[in-house]
Amino acid sequence: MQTIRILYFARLRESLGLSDEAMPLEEPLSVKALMTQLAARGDQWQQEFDGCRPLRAAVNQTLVSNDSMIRAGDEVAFFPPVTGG
Amino acid sequence: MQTIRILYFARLRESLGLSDEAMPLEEPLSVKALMTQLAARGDQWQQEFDGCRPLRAAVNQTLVSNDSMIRAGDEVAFFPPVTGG
Amino acid sequence: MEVRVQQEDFDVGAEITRMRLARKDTGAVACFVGQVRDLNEGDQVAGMTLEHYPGMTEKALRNIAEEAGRRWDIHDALVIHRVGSLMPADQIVLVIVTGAHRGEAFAACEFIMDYLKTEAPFWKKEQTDSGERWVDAKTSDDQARDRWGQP
Amino acid sequence: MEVRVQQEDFDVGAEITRMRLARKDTGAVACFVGQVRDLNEGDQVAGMTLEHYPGMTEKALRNIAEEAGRRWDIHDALVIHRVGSLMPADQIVLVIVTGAHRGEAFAACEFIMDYLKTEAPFWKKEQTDSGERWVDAKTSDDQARDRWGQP
Repeated sequence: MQTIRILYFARLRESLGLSDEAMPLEEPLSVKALMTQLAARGDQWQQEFDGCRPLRAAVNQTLVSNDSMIRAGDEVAFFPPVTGG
Repeated sequence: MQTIRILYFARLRESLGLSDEAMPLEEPLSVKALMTQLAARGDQWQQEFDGCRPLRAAVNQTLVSNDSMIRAGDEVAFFPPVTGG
Repeated sequence: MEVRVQQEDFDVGAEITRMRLARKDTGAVACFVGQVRDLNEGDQVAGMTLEHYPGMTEKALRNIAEEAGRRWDIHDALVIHRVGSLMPADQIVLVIVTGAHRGEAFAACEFIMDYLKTEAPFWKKEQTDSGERWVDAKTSDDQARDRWGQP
Repeated sequence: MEVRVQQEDFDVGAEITRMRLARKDTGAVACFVGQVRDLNEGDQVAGMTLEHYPGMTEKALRNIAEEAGRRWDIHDALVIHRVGSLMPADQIVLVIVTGAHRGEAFAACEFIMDYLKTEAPFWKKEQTDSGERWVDAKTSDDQARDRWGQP
């Protein structure tokens, strides 16, 4: 079965209580579509992925926009706007 | 007798063969007028003060324009554009 | 171009000396050091933890440094960013850019900092009198980055 | 604000550490180091002599640093400029600016360098293969200064 790996950082990692997971992926989908799936898990998932809180996504360790496509084998990461430096 | 002190730096100091001198000053005169007097000494003085070569002037250790006035007791300095840093 | 992500502190003087002496045609070294302030948003900060995204962090910093090298005629750039637990007055980040002339070294150094602040995956969590909190991103940082136009 | 004009070399690392630790609300340190290049205008440079106007030099540097302090919200600024005989790879000038935030520290640091280059009475004489020569001022330095508008 083909999968993607999803990583959560900082506030998301704490609020979801999860730092990473594997998810089956039948066919390519957009970042936006994945966020909708995650929001459908309800509770804190809905809160984090309903589009109200600022959120950034990276695919294979590169920042992407929400209409970027995710393919099997990809590493997807969600996190708040960065605050280093 | 009232005087001013005149200093020469860098290329000017070398070309004039002089680092400083005292000059009598009857009444206030402009930097431009002093430059004309110095140019009248001829030879390298004319060359340095005829207005063709880039030249900067300071009165009492502050950069000034050529129409600034010089008064008895002032320290006047002439030098090429600066090249530090 | 060199980037390092590490828990350990760094020696600013040693890094500057090493980089400026690497090339005899280097005339300018622009440098930035960031340190942990004891106060943020009006609260006393007792310490902070810097989380990052291992792998992507190095890649993002390298991309930013290389983009600076494409935009300006510089000799080299170094970026060091610390992660883990830090205390007020601890050094967080170091950027050094060398070049023949100061204008390009300054611009590249500030560009790297502005992009690092908005594109490199680091997150600060502060320990304050009123408890722990994730630091919010600042819109002024986005504006600082946007001055430079699209890479 | 502190300015020093001296023959001796300076310790960049020690000065940065001292300045950044002076205030616990300092978050940003912008710094510039200038060094003698081995090549100028296509000629090999064996060494140089830096002449200055004692008294006016310190006054000019102090004015520039204080003007930077009026224009930007910074914590402190240090300017060290060497005079006398220097060799390639020797340090010439150091500017350090501390502040709460990087944007103002960077701007003040670059402002000080741009004004120093055009207003502070230093003159370089280079020893090259083709003999000794006074270095010519660059119009690009005037342009860099003019970006900042009138003080």
